[in-house]
Amino acid sequence: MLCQPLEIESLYNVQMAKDEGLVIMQLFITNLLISMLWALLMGEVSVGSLTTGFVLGYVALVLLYPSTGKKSSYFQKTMQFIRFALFFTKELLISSYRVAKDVAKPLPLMRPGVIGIPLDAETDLEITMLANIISLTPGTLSLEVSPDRKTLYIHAMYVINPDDLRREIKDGLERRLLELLR
Amino acid sequence: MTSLILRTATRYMFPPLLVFSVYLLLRGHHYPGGGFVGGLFAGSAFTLYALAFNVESARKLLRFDPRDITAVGLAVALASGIPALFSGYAFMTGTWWKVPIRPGVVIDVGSPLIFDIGVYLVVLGVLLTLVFSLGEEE
Amino acid sequence: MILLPVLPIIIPLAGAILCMLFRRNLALQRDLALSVSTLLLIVAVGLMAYTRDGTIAVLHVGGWEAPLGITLAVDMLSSVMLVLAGLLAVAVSVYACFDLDTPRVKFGFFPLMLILLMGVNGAFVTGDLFNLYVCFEVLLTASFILLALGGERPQLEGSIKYVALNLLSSALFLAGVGILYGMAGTLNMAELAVVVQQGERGGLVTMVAVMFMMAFGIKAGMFPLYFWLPASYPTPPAAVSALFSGLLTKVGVYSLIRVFTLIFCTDPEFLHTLILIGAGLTMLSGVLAAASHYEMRKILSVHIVSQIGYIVMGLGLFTHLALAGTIIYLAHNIIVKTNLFLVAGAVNRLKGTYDLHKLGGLYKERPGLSILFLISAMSLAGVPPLSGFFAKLTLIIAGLQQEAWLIVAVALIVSLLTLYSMTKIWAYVFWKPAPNELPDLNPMTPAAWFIFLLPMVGFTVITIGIGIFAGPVFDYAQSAAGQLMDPSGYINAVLGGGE
Amino acid sequence: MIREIGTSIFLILGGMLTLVAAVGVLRMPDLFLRMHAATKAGTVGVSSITIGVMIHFGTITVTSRGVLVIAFFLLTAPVAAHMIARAAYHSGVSLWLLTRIDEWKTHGEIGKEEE
Amino acid sequence: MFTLLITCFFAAVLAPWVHRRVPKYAGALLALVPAAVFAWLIRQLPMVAHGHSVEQSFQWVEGLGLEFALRLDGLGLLFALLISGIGTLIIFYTQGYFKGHPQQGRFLMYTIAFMASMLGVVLANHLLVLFIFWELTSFTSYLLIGFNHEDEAARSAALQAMLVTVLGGLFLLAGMILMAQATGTWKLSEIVQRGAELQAHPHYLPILILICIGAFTKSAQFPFHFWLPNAMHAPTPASAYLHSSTMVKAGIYLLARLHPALGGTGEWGAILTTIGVATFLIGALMAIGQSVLKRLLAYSTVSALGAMVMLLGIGTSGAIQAMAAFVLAHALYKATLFMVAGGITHETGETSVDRLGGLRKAMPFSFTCAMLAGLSMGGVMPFFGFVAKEVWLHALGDYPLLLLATVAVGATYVLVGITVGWKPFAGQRPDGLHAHAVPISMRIGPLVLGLGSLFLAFFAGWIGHAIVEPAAAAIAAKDLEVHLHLWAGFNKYLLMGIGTVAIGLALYRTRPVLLKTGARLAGFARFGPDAAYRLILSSVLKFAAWQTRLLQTGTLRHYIRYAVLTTTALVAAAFIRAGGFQGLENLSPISTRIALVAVLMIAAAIFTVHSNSRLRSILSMGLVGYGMAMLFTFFGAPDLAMTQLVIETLTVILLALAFSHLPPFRHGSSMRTRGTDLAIAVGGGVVVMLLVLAALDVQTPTAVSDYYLEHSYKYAHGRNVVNVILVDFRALDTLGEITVLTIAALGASALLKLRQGKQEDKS
Amino acid sequence: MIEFVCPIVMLMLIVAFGASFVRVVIGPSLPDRVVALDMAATIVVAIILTHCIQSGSSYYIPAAISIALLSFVGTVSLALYISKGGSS
Amino acid sequence: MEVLLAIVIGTLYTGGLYLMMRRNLIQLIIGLGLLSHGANLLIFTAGGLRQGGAPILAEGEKMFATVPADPLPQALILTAIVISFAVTAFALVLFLRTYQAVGTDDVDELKETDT
Ligand code: NA
Ligand code: NA
Repeated sequence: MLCQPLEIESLYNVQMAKDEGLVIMQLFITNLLISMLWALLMGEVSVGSLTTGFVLGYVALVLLYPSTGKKSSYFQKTMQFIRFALFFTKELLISSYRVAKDVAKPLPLMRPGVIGIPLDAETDLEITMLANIISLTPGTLSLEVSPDRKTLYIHAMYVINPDDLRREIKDGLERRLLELLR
Repeated sequence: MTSLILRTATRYMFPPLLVFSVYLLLRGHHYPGGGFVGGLFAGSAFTLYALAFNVESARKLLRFDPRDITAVGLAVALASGIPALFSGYAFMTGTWWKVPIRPGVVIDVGSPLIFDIGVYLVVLGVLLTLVFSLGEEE
Repeated sequence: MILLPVLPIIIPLAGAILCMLFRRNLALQRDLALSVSTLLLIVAVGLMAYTRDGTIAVLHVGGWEAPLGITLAVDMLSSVMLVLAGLLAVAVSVYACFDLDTPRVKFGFFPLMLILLMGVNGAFVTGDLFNLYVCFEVLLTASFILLALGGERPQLEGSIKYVALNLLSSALFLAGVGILYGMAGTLNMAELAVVVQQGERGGLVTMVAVMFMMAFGIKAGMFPLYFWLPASYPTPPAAVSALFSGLLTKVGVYSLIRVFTLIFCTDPEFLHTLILIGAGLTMLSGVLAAASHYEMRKILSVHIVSQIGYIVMGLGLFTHLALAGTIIYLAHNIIVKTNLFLVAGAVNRLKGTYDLHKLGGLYKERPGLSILFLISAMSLAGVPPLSGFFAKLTLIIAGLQQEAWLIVAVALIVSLLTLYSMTKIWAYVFWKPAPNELPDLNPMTPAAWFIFLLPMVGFTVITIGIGIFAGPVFDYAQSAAGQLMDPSGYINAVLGGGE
Repeated sequence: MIREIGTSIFLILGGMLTLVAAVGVLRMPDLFLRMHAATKAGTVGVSSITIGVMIHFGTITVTSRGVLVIAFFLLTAPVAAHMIARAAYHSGVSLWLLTRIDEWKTHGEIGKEEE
Repeated sequence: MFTLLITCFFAAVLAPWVHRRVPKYAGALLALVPAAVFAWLIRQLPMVAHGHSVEQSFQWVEGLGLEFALRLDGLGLLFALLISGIGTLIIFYTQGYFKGHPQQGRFLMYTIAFMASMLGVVLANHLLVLFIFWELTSFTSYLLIGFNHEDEAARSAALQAMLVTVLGGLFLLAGMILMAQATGTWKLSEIVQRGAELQAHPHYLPILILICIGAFTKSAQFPFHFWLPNAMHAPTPASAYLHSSTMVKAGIYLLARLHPALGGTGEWGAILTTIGVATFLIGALMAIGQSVLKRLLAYSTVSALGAMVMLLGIGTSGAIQAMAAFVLAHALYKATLFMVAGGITHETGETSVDRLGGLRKAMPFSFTCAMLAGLSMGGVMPFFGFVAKEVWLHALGDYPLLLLATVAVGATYVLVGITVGWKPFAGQRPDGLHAHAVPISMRIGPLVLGLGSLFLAFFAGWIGHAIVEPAAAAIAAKDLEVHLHLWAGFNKYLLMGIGTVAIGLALYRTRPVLLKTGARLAGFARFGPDAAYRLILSSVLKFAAWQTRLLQTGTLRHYIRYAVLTTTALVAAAFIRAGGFQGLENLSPISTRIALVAVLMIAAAIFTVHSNSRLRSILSMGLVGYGMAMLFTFFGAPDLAMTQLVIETLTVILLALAFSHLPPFRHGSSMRTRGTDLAIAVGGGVVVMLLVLAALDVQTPTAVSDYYLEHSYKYAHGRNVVNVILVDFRALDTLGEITVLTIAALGASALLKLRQGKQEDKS
Repeated sequence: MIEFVCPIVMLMLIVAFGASFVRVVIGPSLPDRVVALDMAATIVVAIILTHCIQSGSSYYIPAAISIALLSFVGTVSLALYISKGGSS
Repeated sequence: MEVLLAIVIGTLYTGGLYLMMRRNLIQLIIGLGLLSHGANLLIFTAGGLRQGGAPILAEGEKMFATVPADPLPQALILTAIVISFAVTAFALVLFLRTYQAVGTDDVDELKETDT
């Protein structure tokens, strides 16, 4: 059943191997602590000092963590996250710009349409994030996930060739997102 | 009929909403907020949950009957007026205690704060009583 | 005075909270309601004793001295109202044990009744205008629910009008409070009195006064604002009607009295004349409406309106004696009207109808109940030496002293028409043979019947008692009226730093 | 001074984008197109103003709250758009004249029956 | 005296209980109470005859000047003797009349209560005390007339009697209060000494008229006389007691009592004589055509009451004497005749004289009593009626027209006397008329009173001196000597008396013709006061129904209209009275953003109103809410802005939840209705606007707020002053507010659950 | 500089609010109005935030957060109402 | 400024009153809503408008440097808003039940109890 409610314990059902997730979490917290310590040492708790502290802490962890003899995807994930965030911000700005342009443009130039995208994303989180990001990126807007969770219907402003668009989304957004999440 | 996307979003929004409501409650004495808005936020969190899933699961999540929460809140608010009487002051006179939370840091905890907690509970209970019973209406 | 004046507010609230927490234990709720009501009565009597010598019991809630916080101030008028409310609460609690259907109790009759009392008492004790608004909302909301709770068509239809007009009244009230605050910079009624007296632009204050007159006029059920009342009061069970008739409109009247003796007495030529005109029209219109009805509760309900006219008449005359008359009338009316509703409820309980045409023969069947009705009815009509007579007498003497011929003439005619309505009920329900034999619907054991009648007997005794002991009652009313006519005592007690 | 300039830039950017979004909502020919405008430009616009606020005050509390505002907007705006869109679609709001293709309609019939 | 009254009332309360304990002898037992009163009064006789009075007084309502003051003087004594004496006999009579009747106890209760009230009226020395007892007699009479309450006619007669007498009572009350205000005292004994002062007072005429109306209604004077014949639906003992000898004389008593205070002026004479004569004649005229025993007696009573008023109006010493004597004579014979008539009806079940006859054998005792009383009524020697009539005619010596009228009316009294005292017993008994002698208890009363009519005549001198003289003295407020004689010598008045009897006999001969004329006269009753009473009552009821329909339309819109219109009109009036605004200068400058928001809000409000779709309306109202939030933001109210927004949204959520169960807008009003509503609403809006500006016109420093701003951190440990106000300074408000929230939710959920429960019950 | 920028931005935002307002009024469909109202809420957030800068007080930020969150809940409820076939 | 706001208040009252006189239960509710907005704004305006800051004492300070807005009307309005919300919610349910029990939402037809 689709509307099966979830218990509160499963609110954060992060789809990761449990031990791996724990390690990532530990490292992230350590990183945060370092950043706070830095801020306190600087005698000024502000955005600037905390950010500096976090960056310093990250560098320190990158340098020091291998010496414990363990490995973690934390660093890889972090980089992925940063890359994704930059990509996302860029897309957002582009999309805003496009909207501004479209608003100014004469209407008949648009070629809107509703198309379905087959999904590789499986979990609730993956699907939801994908849908949200699609909505925030240029020219596309998520409408609905099919009841079998295999297709995401989107509304696009410029549908020249539906298949091109599908590919663009699957290769661009979905791939990057799934990389980050898995 | 509910949407997967909404359900997922709700799951992630629910805890921050609750936390935010408590934040509004506790900071209300010094900053905008207070028991009333805090309670409304907590209620909104459960309302969102009820909308995204259904009323029954929201009730399960809440665990208590909202009407009981209301009554308890009212009782708390009323009771906050009583400590003053023991010191011979008028009903509802603010009574303040110094509470050390960390060595060196002492905050003022007063009966008005308890009163505000009562308000918070009442508002939460009321909102949910309304939403749940309207939502269950066939 | 760290507690006493606030007890009438927090005792019922605490009772209501307990009732809500023990939602499922109806027997416990009943016992709670009864004991809380009794406690209230005791507290009220205590306050009455405390204020008997003219002292004003003042409590600055939260320890914030006036005008900073909310100040509760109980004078003689307040305490007599509290006592009456307590009496009523006890009576209705006893009565409700027998007369209410389980669903109604299950869905919160007792907590709602207690909250209603909280609002009513709050209105009686508060010395703060905005707090008065809040108290009004408390009692109104409780009354909305009590009214609608049956879920039957007439109750719902009636409550819509009730809700709509009372909310309109609240909007006017709120506007008045806001404007008055803007003008005077305070909400404390005593300080408002001082500021308004000293103000230069009294004319503009009169505008606000009119707003208050309208707001309270709707709640009190004055002409031409009362039409929600006949539409709604006759619809709920007798216990609820009795509670409403005894308390709700009276709170409106109380507020009119309070506000127009304390704050808005700068322009009596305009304001109090308006009130007097309203009083005349109210009593006339109400009694005429009663003459045209043939349903027991309806007749009684529109009579509330008519009686309000009398009560307000004293305020309109605005003399010491007239206010004393108003106070006696208020007390008399609360007791008698409640009792009449209770008797009507008993009749309905026996025969399952309030329709005069369908009823009959009760004098033969239930002489005890008949006599209870007759005494109260005659008291309402002003037959001496019952309570109503002294109330009317005082007002009429006051009216003639002021040479207010017209209002006195109206008052006298209306009292004749009141007599007509009461004898109509008497003739149809008690004297006339029953058109077709209606069997007793709810047979009760004699013991249960006795307890059921107990509140009515109590009220009847009080009605007679007020007549016999009219001397002390009058003295009390006159002292209370004295406090109202010269509010300096009240103002000093509230603003003078209290205890 | 730099801070002030930064604030101003983000403020103006945000104001303009919000205006664009609103004009889009007003001007676009059908519901879905209007939602494009509202969701994207609206979110970015308000986020930009938030950044402006963060820069202006620069304190940790304001910044954390600002982050919160932005995060909430990023999370809620698309979900809201999605909710409205499916509701509109189910209630039969017509698409713009020039809409070229509607795969949901063709595929979606089956899914609808399942529900 | 106080003890007497209390005892009587106590006896009344106990009567049903006594009856239950000793059903057979309840009347006899209870008759001991009035008998004791009578005995006490007799003991006071010598003292009162010497011009003294007995007084008693207790404070009752000091603030109103109300004392429970009683006073027994000559006038009071005359009436009190009648009340207690006849009362004793009537109560005893009741025992037989109501033998075996289950409600006899109740009747006794009413009667004794009535008696006590009546005693109170004549003993009262305080206007209000008199009034109280006066009203009590009306009330007990209501219960007595309506005693056979299953009979519709009895109920309506009871109501009629009550309405008329209470109406009069209200006039009386007003008159009394004015009189007390004019004289500065409530005490009757003092008021009667301030006649001159009172008569010079500008309120004299209103007082006189008010009091006269009160007295006239009670004493069945034209045009209020109609209730008395109708009151004959009362059981006979009640009629005999109330409607012949006591209650109807309360008005006479009052006028007599106030004669020193109000009397002696031209107005007094004119009013009383006119009304008295009219009643006197009309009562007699109406009596002629009656064949129902009790109605016949009732009309003759009306006439007699008219005579008493007339005599009071004349107000000479002679007239006053005559009146006092006549009161006594009339009470004696009329009560007897009523009791006899009651006996006849009780035994035969017949009410009409014309269907009665030949009862002398079966009811010899009643026949005797009836003859005694009938002769006294006719004014035949040697009965007391004759004695009274002699004085009366004497008193009218200077008024030839009145003398003539008296002779004519006297003849009708003869006629009535014969018709009641002779006709039922003489001639042939009609077929099917069964009769037995009345029981002993029903014999004593008529016998004692009938014989009284005879014997008192022989002691006329003593009676005149001991009873009539003190009464007359009290009425006239001066010493006077009364000489009553059985034989006053052969003079023109004796001749007139004999003539009267002769004419009466002749009338009896022509009775069948008279009856026909009477029936024709009855046709005029359509225009009479009885008809007027019915017309007035039904018009009042029609008007009541009309006004109720007109106002209580059931349409909420109308109620709101009334409220808004009234408010608008009155506030506008106050505004004009205040002379408009004066100092609207210190307004803040207009800022663009606020102006824009304001314009948007107005637009949103208009759209909310104008929209014909509920959701559009709601959404526009949401926009109004956003506008509010923006204003709150601009004017430094973050808490408000936040709360407003949250509440706005939650309202929309609740509405959306509820809308699934509610239909869309369907019902529109007509263009005209909408126009009217809009005009009224605009009026309301403008008034509110004026009020806001008025508030700004009277800018005063807000001292309270300044304190809050200064001290909220120091004393209440809070930086957010708004929150501190909410949870500390004005926490009681907040407590009330959350209580409202709580019960609103409780009520809403109860209402919804109630329905669910009901649906389950159905299925 | 900011004193200069803020009023301009504020005016832009209010104009934007007006534009959304017009869409709420003209519709034509219910979802159109809901979208416009949601947009209006967003603009109110922007206005409140701008006012924070203009007045130099950060106390209004919780108000902004509130509306950001709650307008979402409101929109969802309206959307669900429409989904259930709710009429206007 | 105050005059402008007075006009807004007047409009809100006018609209509220007008809607209360319509025939639909929902319009009655909306009317009450407008009326309550009007009343709140009225308190706010009549209490005196100060374009000063919020009545919140900044961290570390003991006194207000400049006179902020009057806090009391704000507190009153907060209370009034909440009460009106509660009452509106109850009225809504009441009207819903009335519609279900009586079968009409036409206020003009709800006149059984008056006759
Ligand atoms: Na002001
Ligand atoms: Na949003």
